[in-house]
Amino acid sequence: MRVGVFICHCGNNIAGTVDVARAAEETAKLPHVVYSTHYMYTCSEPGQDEIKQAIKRENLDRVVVAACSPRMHELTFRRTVEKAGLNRYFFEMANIREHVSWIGEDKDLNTNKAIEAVRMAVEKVVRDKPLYSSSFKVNKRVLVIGAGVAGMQSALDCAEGGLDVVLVEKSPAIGGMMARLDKTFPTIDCSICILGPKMVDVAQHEKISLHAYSEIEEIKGYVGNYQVKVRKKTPYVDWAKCTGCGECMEKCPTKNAYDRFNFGVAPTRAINIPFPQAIPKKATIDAKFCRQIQKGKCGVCAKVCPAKAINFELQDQFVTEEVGAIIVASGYGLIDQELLPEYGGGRYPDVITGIQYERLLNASGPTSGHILRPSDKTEPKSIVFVSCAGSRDKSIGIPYCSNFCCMYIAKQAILTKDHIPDSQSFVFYMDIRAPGKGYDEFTRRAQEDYGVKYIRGRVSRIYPKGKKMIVQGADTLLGAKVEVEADLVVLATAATAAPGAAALAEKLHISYDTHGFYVESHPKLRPVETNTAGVYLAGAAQGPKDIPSSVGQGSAAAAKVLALFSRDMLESDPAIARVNQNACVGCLKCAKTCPFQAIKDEVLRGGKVVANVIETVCAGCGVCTSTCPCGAIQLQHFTDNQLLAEVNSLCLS
Amino acid sequence: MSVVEGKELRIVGFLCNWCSYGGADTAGVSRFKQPTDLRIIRVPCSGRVDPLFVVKALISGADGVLVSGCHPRDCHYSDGNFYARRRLEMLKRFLPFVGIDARRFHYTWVSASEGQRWQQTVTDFTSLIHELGPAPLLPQNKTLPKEARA
Amino acid sequence: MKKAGYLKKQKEKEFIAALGAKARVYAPCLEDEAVLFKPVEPDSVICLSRPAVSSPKSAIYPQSETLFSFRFKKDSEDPRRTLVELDDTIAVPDTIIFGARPCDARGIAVIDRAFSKTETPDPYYLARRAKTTIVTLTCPEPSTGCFCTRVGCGPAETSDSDVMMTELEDGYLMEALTSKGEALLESPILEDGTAYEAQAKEAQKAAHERMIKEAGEADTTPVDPETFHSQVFWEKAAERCLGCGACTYLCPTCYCFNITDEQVVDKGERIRSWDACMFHHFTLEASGHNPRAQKALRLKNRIGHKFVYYGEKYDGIIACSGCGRCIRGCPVSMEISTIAAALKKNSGTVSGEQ
Amino acid sequence: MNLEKLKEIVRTVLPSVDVVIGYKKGLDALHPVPCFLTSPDEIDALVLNPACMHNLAAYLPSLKNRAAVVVKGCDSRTVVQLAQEGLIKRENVVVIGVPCQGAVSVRKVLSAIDHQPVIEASFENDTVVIKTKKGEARLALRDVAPDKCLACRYPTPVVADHLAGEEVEPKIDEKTAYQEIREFDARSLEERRAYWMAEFDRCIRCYACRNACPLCVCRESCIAETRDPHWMSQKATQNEKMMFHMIHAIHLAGRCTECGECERACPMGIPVARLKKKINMEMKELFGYEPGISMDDKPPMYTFKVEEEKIEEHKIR
Repeated sequence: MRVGVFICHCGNNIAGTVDVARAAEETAKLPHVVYSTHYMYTCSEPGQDEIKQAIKRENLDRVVVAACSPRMHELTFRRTVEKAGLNRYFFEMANIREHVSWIGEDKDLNTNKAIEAVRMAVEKVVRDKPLYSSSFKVNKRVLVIGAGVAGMQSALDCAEGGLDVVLVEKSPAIGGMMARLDKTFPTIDCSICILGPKMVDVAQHEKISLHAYSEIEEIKGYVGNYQVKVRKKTPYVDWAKCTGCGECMEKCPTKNAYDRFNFGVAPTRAINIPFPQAIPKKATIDAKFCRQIQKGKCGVCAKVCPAKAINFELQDQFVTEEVGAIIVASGYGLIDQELLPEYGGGRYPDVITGIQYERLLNASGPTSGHILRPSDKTEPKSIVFVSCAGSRDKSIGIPYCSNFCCMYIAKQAILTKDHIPDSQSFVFYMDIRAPGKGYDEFTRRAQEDYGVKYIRGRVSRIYPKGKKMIVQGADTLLGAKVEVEADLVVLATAATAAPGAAALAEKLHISYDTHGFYVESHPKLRPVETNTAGVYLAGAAQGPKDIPSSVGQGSAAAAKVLALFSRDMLESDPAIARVNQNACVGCLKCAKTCPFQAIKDEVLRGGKVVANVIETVCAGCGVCTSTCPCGAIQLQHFTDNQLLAEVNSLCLS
Repeated sequence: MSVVEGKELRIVGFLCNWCSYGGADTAGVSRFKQPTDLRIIRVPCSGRVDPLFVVKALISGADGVLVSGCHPRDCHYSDGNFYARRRLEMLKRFLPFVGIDARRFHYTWVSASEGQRWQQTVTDFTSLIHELGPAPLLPQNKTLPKEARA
Repeated sequence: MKKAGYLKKQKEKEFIAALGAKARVYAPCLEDEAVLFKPVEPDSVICLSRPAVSSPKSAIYPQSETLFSFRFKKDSEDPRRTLVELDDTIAVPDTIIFGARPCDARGIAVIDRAFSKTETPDPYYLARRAKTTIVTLTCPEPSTGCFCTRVGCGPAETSDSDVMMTELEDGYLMEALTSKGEALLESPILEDGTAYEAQAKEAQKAAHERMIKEAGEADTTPVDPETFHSQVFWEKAAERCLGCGACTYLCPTCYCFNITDEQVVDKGERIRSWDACMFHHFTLEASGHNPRAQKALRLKNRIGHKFVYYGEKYDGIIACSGCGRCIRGCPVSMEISTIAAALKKNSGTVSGEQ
Repeated sequence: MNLEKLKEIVRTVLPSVDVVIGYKKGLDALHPVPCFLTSPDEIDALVLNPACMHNLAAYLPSLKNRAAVVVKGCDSRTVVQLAQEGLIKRENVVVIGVPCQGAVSVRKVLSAIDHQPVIEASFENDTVVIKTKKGEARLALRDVAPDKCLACRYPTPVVADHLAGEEVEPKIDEKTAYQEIREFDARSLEERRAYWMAEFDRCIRCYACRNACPLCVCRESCIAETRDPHWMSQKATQNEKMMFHMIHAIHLAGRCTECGECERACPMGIPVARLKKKINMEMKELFGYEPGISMDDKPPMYTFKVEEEKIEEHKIR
């Protein structure tokens, strides 16, 4: 075999702590290696050209690049060797940057380690087999999970691109968080005024079929061919008949139902339409509060409904949608005030959250846009905004920044002044994070034009005193304790992963971080892809983000899907399990343990039963290979012999 | 060329591509300094790690073996690490029966974002292995003619 | 050239230690309950009272041996050129097999032919063989499964050994049979044995008679070709066979081997190791085809080799010394003696088996 | 064990199957051997006594036909395990169970009679009577029973279509069953290592243990011999011998039914069954699982729980 070894300096990143020249010299002595060199930036265009030329000049048939992590550039170099005429799997990477040069301090030890890493890679590469993708047909429909602004953007862009879109929303109405906002920063545009038309577009687009009040039950299949089972939750109302007139809501005797849309700012009815602009504008019964469903006595709504749409017997229904790609835009959640006992933990009615305040500001909200304290319905004059209520707080397990709070606090403070001109707002902040276009100017406007008092420091305690709330904190700029008497306190509670995010991730086979946010394929270069082919991310499900970012990601994910679907056939990853039928004894332990049900039994001529891998379903995890006692099923590119050669090169040579 | 005599011991790591290998990358990107003994073999999933690889490494002279995968529930392949957990636990309990110090084999879970946890794991495991010293070698060819080429 | 010495039982250890000073001594040693031929070490417990589980063939023909080792090196001027360094020196120590049984010695004689009477004599084996002296003990009692007299060997057979030792009341008569044997008996620890010769002769005769009584006279009837080639015969005979290699690895006459190369990075060895015709892999071809895919065919080969094929090559000699090890060591008590006997009849079955 | 009852059962079962696997006399009374009956004439050759050690269920996976098999308690677990793993079809097997008071280890008998050749052997209730040149020895069954019988908790077959004899109550509880293993575990690491090194040293890699094992179903594909995958070399070194036994033990994790055939088959007397028993003990502790007891179980290495009650995360120190 003729192996070429290319050792990258990565500028000084590697060459600073690894003697790359010596590594090249030593690795040239390895069997099979006929050429070993080092290069300043192997991933650069001239660097890749050097590989291509060496393949031709030295007649190389295998290539090892010792550089950064294969998670970074494996694909890059696979393409390089492929362009030079080699099979793309005749390539291995030795990670001598993240795993060597950046973590070890002793240059000799690092150099020795780098040489061993190359030796292992050479042992593996000489055992690489050429692998070829096979192609399969793509179902050009896309599923979008979540109809907030990100999901709607994805759905509309895909639909405009000519794709059939299935849009699933777990709430009775689409619009997500943005539909609940009053105005948007930094333009003070009316949120529903700009979102409403989009919602209508979604509802009316012939390419989009909407499943509102629905959840994902089960996902099977693989990129290009997913089968998605959708649970359509029962609203106890036949939506085909419901006209959205609101008669039922008016007459419903249960007046203390929790209003999910308004985050409990005021109660609602057991049967309700979440908000006037709701799409679909249909009534839903909250079974937990419905007297008929709980106690079997009432049925007022059924009597008053002019369309005879109420049906207490309605059950959840299931539909299966076949799609080729999935965009996950399932949004975010907010922490419960209970996590903030020093701020009252939700016990004080006049300590509310940012999103609740948003509803108080909103003209179609429970107070018709009048800012009234929840406790006594009076107009507050002194309002305190507390940023980082939970965010950047390791003690409650939320070390991250919630991204949009600084901006919405500034917006809310400005709006407060507009609503109540003789009011005074205070903002307690840790840092003002306003890096977007026009953002910093906006926060300055709040301070300079609207007289909002910004106090840098954390609030340590909030407690009631008479009708007032006392907000105690420190002004770290003055180095003094501060106490503010407030009529109303607004907490910018931390954004979290949406409830049920982890369960959905497990159905999708995508990964999520310790906070439940979905993990993108690469934080810089593949921000909307996941590690599962055909599943893309949009919006705050990936991490807290504001509207423009969410919309941008929605469009980006749609572009990814459109690009994916621009081909009729997809290529499968050939690094999957393969069965040696001669060695297989047909015990099918592999089939029993395959996480993807990708292995089935097959009866050969003569009656011998063997395992058979369904190529397109196999994801390449290799559980089967470590299960098979006789090594008859081997994960290509990570075969027993390859891993054993690596072990041997470390332990026996 | 092998371990640097007197400075390093032979520690073999099997890391799943998606979490722990990424975690080791993250540690690298963050420049979290670590001892240099560990050599990493990349596998797609901890479920790919046949316990026999660990045995093979230990029998062949590894002083320590570390297996790391995604945290339970976070497996890229959804179930791979659940199988790994059972099989590696079985192995960990079995090794001392044949006289192999179970401390020389450690399995754990490190996610792609846990650079610090990875650094801690490598540092602690390496220092433990140094404390235990080189693994006792198996006697070679005891019954065989004191062979051919003396 | 006959010379005889007498080894007092209380001097046995001393004598073996003295031998050990000159050469590597292989003797039946007690390990747990098993008696195994092993190189004698100071703390070894030598057990001559019953036949060893394993045969002493490993002293000359080890279970695995390195034929040569190799190392790939690069031309320091041009890394494109690979050089191979080869180490194929054969260094062999003087070896004494002490306490073999006549059937063991016969076994080595069988192997000798395979490695020497051929167009390509085997240097590795022959180097060891030339430096080996065999001290054989007259078998006092037949053991379970023994049938040496039936295959032309016997408990006092001397033809394949260098020294014959016969147990008497308080010692062993040691008779040199070859010049190697004579050299071995040059020892101040031994007394003159002449006085014990008659007594030993007696003991040898008695042992022979006991064996004949137990196992029967030499059976020179040829194998019946029709029976030998009957598929039904072998299927029935192999019915309970598990297909392991216990029989062949314990056998003193089996000499089949496998050659494999083992290489890690730049270093490697060519290894010769015992192989067993009872294994499926033994005849597995690179194409995946196996001409002896069923255990019946493999059993036919094993027995055929001992009772037919070997003789066809070497003057009708039977390549079985009747030691009974394969019978005693078999997990399902397969009896080669019974199968061999049945082969000689034209009955087409192994019903001769008890 | 009731030979007459067994013969009667075999007589009724034989017409409905292609073969009946039982025992017949072998080279001496201590060595009965497996036999494959196809005609009623052969029934009288059947024997049944404590020397009938072989686990006849080992032959089942390689049989294509419908077979009846004689099984003791331990062997019956093999039938269950094989069926559970889909390696045999339960409906193709007629199980003739023989409740068992304990078998006889030839190795222990020979040791007790100083390795004299056996002239005659017979069995009376709980005694083995051995005649040798030096006279008659009467050995209590308990003293010459193989280790597996001393720890047996299933003397009556767990599955049987016919039962040749009265059910036998187990004499051992779960705790004492693994006493031997616990005692060994209590030895120092160095002692354990030295013990196994000495034991493995004797291994000649004849694979009798593997081939006698009813659950070693890889047969020709065993990775101890293949080059692809190439787990082992053919060198007769400690490394390779140990590797082989580790492969055997680990491949049986959660599957070994403790029939002891591996150990009995070993011509060198290496106590290889202990390795598997140790793993079984751990399987029981970790997963509450015992192989070969219920047809519906799933061997623990081929399944998982999201929350494992008994597996805790290990600390490095």
